[in-house]
Formats: sequence, structure tokens, C-alpha cells
Amino acid sequence: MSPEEQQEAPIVPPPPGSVADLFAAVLPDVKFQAAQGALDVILTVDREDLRRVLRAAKDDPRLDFKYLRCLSGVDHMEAGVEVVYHLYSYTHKHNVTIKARLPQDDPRLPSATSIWRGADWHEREAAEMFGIFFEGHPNLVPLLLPEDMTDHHPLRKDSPLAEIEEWQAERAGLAAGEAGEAEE
Amino acid sequence: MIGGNVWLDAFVRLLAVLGLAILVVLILTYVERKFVGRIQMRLGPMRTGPYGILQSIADTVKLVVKEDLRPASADRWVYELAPIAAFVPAFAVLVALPFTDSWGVRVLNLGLFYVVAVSALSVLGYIMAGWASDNKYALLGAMRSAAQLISYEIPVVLALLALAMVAGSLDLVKIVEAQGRVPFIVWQPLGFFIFLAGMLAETSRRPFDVPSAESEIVGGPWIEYSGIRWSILFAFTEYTTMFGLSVFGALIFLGGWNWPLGLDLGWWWQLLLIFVKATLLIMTTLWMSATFPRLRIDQLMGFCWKILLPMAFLQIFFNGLILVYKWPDWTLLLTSGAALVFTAFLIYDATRVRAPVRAPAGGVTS
Amino acid sequence: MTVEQEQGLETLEINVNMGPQHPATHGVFRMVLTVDGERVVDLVPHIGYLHRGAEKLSENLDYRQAIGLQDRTEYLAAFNAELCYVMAVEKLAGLEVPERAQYIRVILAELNRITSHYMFMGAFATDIGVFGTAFTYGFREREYIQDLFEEVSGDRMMYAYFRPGGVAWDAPDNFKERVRWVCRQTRVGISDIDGLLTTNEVFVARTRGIGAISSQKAIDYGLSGPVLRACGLKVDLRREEPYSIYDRFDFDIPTGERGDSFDRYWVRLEEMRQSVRIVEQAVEQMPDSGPILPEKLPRRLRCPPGEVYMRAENPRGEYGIYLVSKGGDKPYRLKVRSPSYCNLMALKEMTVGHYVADAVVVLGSIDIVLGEVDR
Amino acid sequence: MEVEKAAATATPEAEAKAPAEVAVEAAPQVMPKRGVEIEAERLRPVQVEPGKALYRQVLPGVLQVPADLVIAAARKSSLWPMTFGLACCAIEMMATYMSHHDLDRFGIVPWASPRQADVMIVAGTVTKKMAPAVKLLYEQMPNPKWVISMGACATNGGPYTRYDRVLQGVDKIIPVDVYVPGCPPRPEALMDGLIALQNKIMEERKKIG
Repeated sequence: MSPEEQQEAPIVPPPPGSVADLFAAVLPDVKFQAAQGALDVILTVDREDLRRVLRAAKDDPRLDFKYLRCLSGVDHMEAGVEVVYHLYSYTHKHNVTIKARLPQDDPRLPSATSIWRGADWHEREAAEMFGIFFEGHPNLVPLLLPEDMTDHHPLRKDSPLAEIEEWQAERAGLAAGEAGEAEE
Repeated sequence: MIGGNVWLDAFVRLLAVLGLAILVVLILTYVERKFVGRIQMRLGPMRTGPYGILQSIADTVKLVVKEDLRPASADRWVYELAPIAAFVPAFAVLVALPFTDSWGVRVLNLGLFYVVAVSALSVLGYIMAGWASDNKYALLGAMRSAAQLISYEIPVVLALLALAMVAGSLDLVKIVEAQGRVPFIVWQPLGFFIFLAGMLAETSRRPFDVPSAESEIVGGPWIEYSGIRWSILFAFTEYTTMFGLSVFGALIFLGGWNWPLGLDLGWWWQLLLIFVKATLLIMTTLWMSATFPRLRIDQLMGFCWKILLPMAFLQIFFNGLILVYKWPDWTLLLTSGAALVFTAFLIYDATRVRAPVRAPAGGVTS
Repeated sequence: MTVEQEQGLETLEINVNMGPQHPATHGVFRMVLTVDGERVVDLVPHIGYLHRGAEKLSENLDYRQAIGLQDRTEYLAAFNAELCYVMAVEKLAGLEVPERAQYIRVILAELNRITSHYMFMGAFATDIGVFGTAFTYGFREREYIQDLFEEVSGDRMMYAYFRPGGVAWDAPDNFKERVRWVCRQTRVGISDIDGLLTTNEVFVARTRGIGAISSQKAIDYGLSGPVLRACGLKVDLRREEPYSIYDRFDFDIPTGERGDSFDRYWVRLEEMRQSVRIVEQAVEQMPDSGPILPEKLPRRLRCPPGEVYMRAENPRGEYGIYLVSKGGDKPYRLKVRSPSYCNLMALKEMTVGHYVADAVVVLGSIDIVLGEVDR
Repeated sequence: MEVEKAAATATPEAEAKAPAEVAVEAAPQVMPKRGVEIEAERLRPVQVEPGKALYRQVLPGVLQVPADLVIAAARKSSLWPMTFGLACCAIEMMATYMSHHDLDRFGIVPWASPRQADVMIVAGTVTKKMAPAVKLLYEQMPNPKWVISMGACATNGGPYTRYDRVLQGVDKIIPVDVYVPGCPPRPEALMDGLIALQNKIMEERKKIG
């Protein structure tokens, strides 16, 4: 799919009384862009506000998002890299999705490990797969990839998969020592 | 005696027992796989010979011609000698066992003492193997086996001492004869239980297979051994010990070549009875090892020192009381049986209590 | 002052490496234990030995082809993983699933939960030291259910049977009788395992109090599934956010008290019984015939732009699919939130302070699937 | 439990002190280049050394033919695989050991340590991160040794072949004797592969050291 064909989802405002209103009440000075997703309410915040928002989301009793469901990175190519937090509250039984968009050339973000311990491996994975740098992460070394492999981010859109036929042919003709360079 | 020559006679008898040991090991490996297979709803070996009876021979031939590896960092001589050091005590047990009332390699006056003393020496081979392999799993396994084998020796010795009190002798033949029609398992059920636990521990069978724990330390001391050395260290030693201790247990607890109806048809009958009783013990061992989980090292030691050892002392105390005051025989059964029931309750109770097993996270001393 | 210091002796902590090939690591997980004697002082998990890029590959396959990779990601409960994925696609594409297909899906997913737990029972007991007997018990029962799966979907493990909007083809005619038979068989099998393990003194001694974690910490680490329920929390996505048709069934949520390994085992055992209950109810309610796919299903499935985070209760916990679409017939981004991955994060917390032998038990009680951890 | 409480109280303080609150630093950390040499080392195939059979040097030529026959028959009847599950295929491999299929009928029992194993069943995807471990395990096995590549992933990468971190078949690093197709292969297919290996051992009995 070429970049021209890609369409962004239209922003549907969430219904009144949703989690978005709660966030607005808790953090009146933060700018949210709220949208209703297929299941959850999606809040997009600026990178600078992200840490405050996450901290409030966990600690404020009205929100009480004690459970970090998932943390994912999404590569939007020219539009930057997106980090998505899926949160859940066991007490209020509500969900929210919090997003922050980072520029492609400067993907830095404060780490959420001190808020949810469960964010640890998720952030390491996002870091190695997308090259996002989580500031304040205690141990930001590659997790799934070998530890020496820090310049290659497989899930970025600019690292494509190999074509099967040419890949096999190329491999068959190679000596073992050259295999390393061949993958670049 | 053959030709009046003591040495020739001893040599022939030793050869016979060695041949017996090899035969028994071959049969036992096959039987174990079949038996455990049946417990697990499998068939076990089927393709090597009819019903797979040649399976253990195939295994042996394969292991003998397999490459014999020695890790580069291993301590050479200790590594190479460890299998021998483990096997010799296991074999030496067989030397003192009377297989009929008149045949054994040597029937010793202190047979009971000798068997117990010698069977504990295998631990030396395990420690040598674990140390020389230069492997952390092997070292852990060696430490565990040292702790386990030596600890379990103590309650077993005490239980056998209690039995010797009742029999009035340390000579195995005399002990068998003292049993007559009623084997000592009836008079000493607690002693038998302790002996069984000790036997399981000695042969590293579940639930006491901590030294070789396959899902934790992948075989323990013999993790680095391959080929013939491994087969000596592991298979040969283990099965010979099992066979030796089973025959020993059959002699002292199950009445040896006696049986309740008092019929004696000659040496072949005695031999048959011994083997049937030993087989019963071996099958019990295999059955337990196929169904029990494994204990942890501290639980294993706790079981030995906190339950078995006091109970063994209790048994000696009761026996002394009864023998000194010449109370009737059934009081032996009564006291020992009551103590066994109490032991069972202790074991049951120990698993009910949820002891805090977790040490502080900041590091453990001692 | 300890004895060692008085006598000038030295104690040394050694590092023990377990894995990537080790009988207790359930695949290619690797952990480096620092041990003081037999006590574990520190634990460093290493994963990624099975990282094979299912997420990346899914971005280059269309929505239906990517189902196959979901099977291979969560290979012990493939139907559950497929169910979560196809529900995510349905949410995005706005597809309605016919009634009969819903029931087929739920029955298969619940039976797959049982097979997965059978696998756990076997592997867990083997970690504790049962010599394969529990394993063979579990696998015998598992094979009966797998035969059913094969009759329905055509494969033993990688089913690829659920489709966005329904299932690939209709279930065989004798489906209901077969499911009822399997249910009866499974009840017997569960009680076999129960009898073999639950009251065994050695088993209890080895699992009680091992790897306990408090419920607050469990939530903080993002644990889910039986590991979380063993801490005493009565949470189950099938009940909290009922997906598919789970709101029509009556079932209990078993919980533990102490959050230790025994409770995890027990919660799973009870869950199997509840799954049988759900399956039996579903068989009774299931319509005998009817469509299995929506009528107007396009030949080439396209999703409108948007995103969804679909979650489902899998045998190991909350399985999440984060699916981003930008139009077109391929997912723009597919992220799998795998329960084992999150549960494994708490391994160090659970293990430190226990014996080496307990590290194996704790790892077994979390019940990881490496395909799902590394993806 | 006391320990639990102590640890629980310790964490909030640690959390407050956590460095995550500090101001955003300047440039992102420069990450080092991936080691090309390390990667090449990871993918270097193992050197296969022929086995040195003692009995060949000892036995006279007349006895070698029956000895070869007996030894090969023993070897094929007692193939001990290493328990080495990598991925999905490992589940089918386990199913083959279990009661419905029972590889023990052929004398095949799994053994955990590579030192006591004869055959390595590579059951699953071999990634480049895993490749050094696979090579090490192969080298640790004593001669004679065989390798079965089970499933599509081990054979050529299978459905994951296009991904960068997946090895395009285990035969790139270690020699493979039997390939078993399937994704995953059914237990019957694995049994067939093992029987094929047995036949191969009988046919090549004069060459195996």
C-alpha cells in the first residue's frame, strides 16, 4: 500500500459522559484531542503533557487506571511515530486509549516504568522495534533482538521484508562470513 | 569350594555374581521402560526383538560404541575414575548377600553392618563426577547427592539396628532364619517404611531424585558423561544398587527364602522366593518413581531429620523396652504400627501447614 | 558475624544459566540465576530466541492470510487467538456474525482452552518431577479433543478455521454428538488429573507458598488470566466485557487466595470444569443449521480506516490485538498483546528468595508459550 | 507475608526517586552499530569432524562386516533424541512421545542432556539469535550424531522466511539428515522421518564412525 492510498480515520467525538470528560475534569489545563474508537475512547495528547496525564490516570481516584493493558508503537512514516497506551481500571471498569505522536527524527518520550512496572518490557520492545528512546527507563537494551543489534528497527516501515525468491538465491550463493553484510 | 583353592573359589563366585548383576541390569532397564510405559498408557519398547526384549542390549551396544567425550576443562583423572568409584560399592553390596541359605560370595558375620556401610560409598563417585565435570549443574547435583545420601544413611542404620535387636544377630543368614514363618515386615512396619524411604533415596528415585533432577539440573553429576562411562555411572550403578538393596530388603524384611507355609524344596526354590520378593520391592520402587513428584532439597532433608530420624529412635526405644521385659511379639507390631500411623499423620500434617518458605529478598546468609 | 566470616571462609554466589535449551524452560526461554547455595538471589530473564516477526509479516498479508500467523503465535490455544483476531477485524469492518458461527466459535475456543490447560498440567507436573505420567494423562485427553478439531477444521494445530464474519465452512453433521462425547470424556480426564496431583502430599508441598504475589503487584505488573485470578481477584474478560456470545452462558470464575503456584494450578483445573459447562450449554443452545458467514461478504476484505484494541480471555490471560487500518486490504499495524509476555515480567519478583528447584516451578506455573512471548 | 509487605512499602519510595521525572535530556543516545562480525559468527556453519571409531582400528577386516551390522542395528534401535523444543512443532513432537503415538515403541526416549543424545530433532523456527545455541548443542553431542529438521520452519524458514531475524533453514548452520515436511508435521510424519533415519543408518553403516 503506497502512502498516497492511506487514509486517516475520521475523528468522531466521543459521546458525552465518557472517559474523555473525566480526563478533562481531572486535568483542565491539558489539551486533549478526543475521539471515539471502535471500542474505546482515544485521547491524543502532546508529548510534553504525556507524563502528567499518565500519572494522573493512575493516581486520580476518579480515573484509577491501575492496569496497563498494552503499550504499542506505530510507525506513521512522515507523520511520525505514535506510542499508544491502552489502560483499564478494575475499580471503575472503564477503558481508555492514550496516544502521543512523536516526530520521526526525534522519537523521545518519558518512560512510564515508574508508573506501571508492567511497562518495562513493552517499552524495551517499542524501543528496539521503532527506535523510540524512553527517557528514564532503567534498562533500555534490546529484548527480542540480539543485544548488539541497536541500529536496525524491524517494525519500521522503511525496513521491508525480503522477497522470497531473491532472498533464497542470494543466500545460497553466499559464503558464511558475508552473510552478515548481506542482510543490511 | 572349588578344588580347595580359596582364591579360585572366590573368583568363580565373583564372576557368577557379576554375570548376575549384568543380566539383572539388562532386564531391569527393559522392565522399567515397559512397566512405566504401561502406567503411562503406552506400550514401551516393541520393535527391537519380539516385544522389544532386545532393547536393553541395543542400548548397551550403542552406548559402548558411542564417542566418549571429556570436556576440555574437566579434571582428567577424577573424571575418568568417577564411574568406577561409583560402581564398585554398588557391586560390593552384592558380595555379602546370601542368595540361598548356603550360597553367597561370602557370608559375613557382620553382613548387615557391611552392606549398610558399603552402600553409602557410592556418594564418593557422584561427588568426584560432579566436581570433575566443571559444570555448575553437575556441581549442584553432587552437593545434593552428598547431602542426601549421607543423611538418609542415618535413619536407615537406626532402623536396621532396631531390626537387629529383634533378630539378635547381624549375620544375614541368621536374620533370615530368625524370621521363620512371620517376616519382620509384620513386626517392624515402621522399620520397613524407613528402609524403603532410604532405599529410594539411595537409588535416587522419585520422590527423592533430587541429585539427578532432570527438570532442574538435567541429570546432575553425570550431565557431562557420554557413552560407556555414562552407562557405568548412571545405568549400571543405579540398577545394581537397586537390585542389591532389594535383595537385601527381601532378606531382612520379607523373610528371605522362607515363606509362610514353611515348604522348602531346595536351593532353586529358595532362589526363586528371593527373586520374587526382590522383584516385589523393585516394582514398588518403579511404581512410586513413576507417579510421585520430586521433593525439594530442604523438604527432603527435613523429612529425613525431622520425621524419619526421631521415628527410628522411637523404634529402637520400643524394641528395647519389649525385649528387656520380654513382652509378647504382638506388642512389637502394635508399637511399630502405631508409630507408622503417627508418621503418616506427620507427613500429612506437614503439607497442610503453609510454612513461610521464602527468604528475604535482600540476600540469604548461612 | 557468621561462622564463615569468623573462620575466614569465603562464600561465592554463582551464576547458573538455564536455557535456551533446558527441559524446564518450555521452549527457548533463557534465565540466568544468581544462586547462593541453593537460594536464588537474582534472576535475569532473556527472551527473543523465537522472535520471528509475526507482527511485521502480518502487515504484508491481507486480513485473511494473517489468521495463519495468529495460529502460530499462540500455538497452544490457536482457536482463542484466532477468535480475538477475527473479532478485531469484524469490529473494524463492521461485520455481523451469524448465530451458528458464533456458537461454533465459542465451543471450539472453550475446548481449546481445555487442551491448553491439559498441556499446562502435564508440563507443570513434569517441572515438579512427575516422570511423564501426568504428561501422558494430559495428552491422552488432549488427543480426543484434537481429533474433534481435526474433524472440524482439517488440521491438528494450525486450524485457520475462523474467518472475519464467521467460520470457513460448516461444522460436520455429527458435530453436536461429538462435542457431547468429548465433554463426557473431558470430565473423566479432569478428574484423573485431579486425583493424580491435587491431593498428592509432595505436589502440595512443592507448590504451596511458592511464587506468591500480591494482587496489587499483580495488577501493577500487568498480569492477567489465571495468574491474576489466583491472587483472589475475580476478573475475567468473558464476564467483564462479554465478547462474542459469552453473556449467554452461566459459569463461575474460580479464584485463588494466596496467589501462589498451587492456586494457579487449582484455578486452571477449575477453569477446565467451567469450560466444559460452557461448552455443554452452548451445544444445547446452538441452532442446528443456518448460515455461517454473512451474506454480503466481499471477496477481498477491506477495512475502513480506524483502529481497535480487541481483547479476549485466553487460557493464559488477556490476549489483545491492536489493529490499525488505513484503508486497504492489509493491516497497517498489528500488535499482539500477549499474556505470557506480560506475565513473564513478574518472574523475577516471584522467584527471588526461593530455591533453584522452585524457580522451575514458578516458571511452570506461569504457563508461558514462547511463540507468544517472542512473537 | 512479612517479606511481601516490606517489599511493597519499599517500592513507592523508590518510585518517587525514580529518575523518570527528570527534565528531558538533549539528544537521544547514540546507539552503537550492529556488529557485523558478531552476526557473521552467529551464522557460521559448524565444522563437522568425522568420528574416530576405536573398534575399526582394533577389529580385523573379517569381523568388521558383522560388527558393522550389529552396531548399526543397535544404533538405529536406540536413537535417543535430545529434548529440544523450539516452537509449535515441539508440541507435536511431545504428542509423538505420548500415549497415542508412543515413540518408545521404537526405542526412542528423549534425553535432556546433549551428551547422552544421538539425534537432534530441530522442532521449530531457528532464529538468528538462537543459531549459536543450536550449533553449540550440536557440537556437544557425541559422535555419531544425526539431525532431523522437523517442519517447514526448520527446513527453510516456513511462513517466517521473509523476516530478517529468522534463519532460512537449520541446514545453513548444521548438517541435516532427514527433513520432515509439514507445518507442523503430524506425529505420524515425525515417526516416518525417524524410520527414514533408521533406514539411513542401516544403509550407511560402513561410513559411520
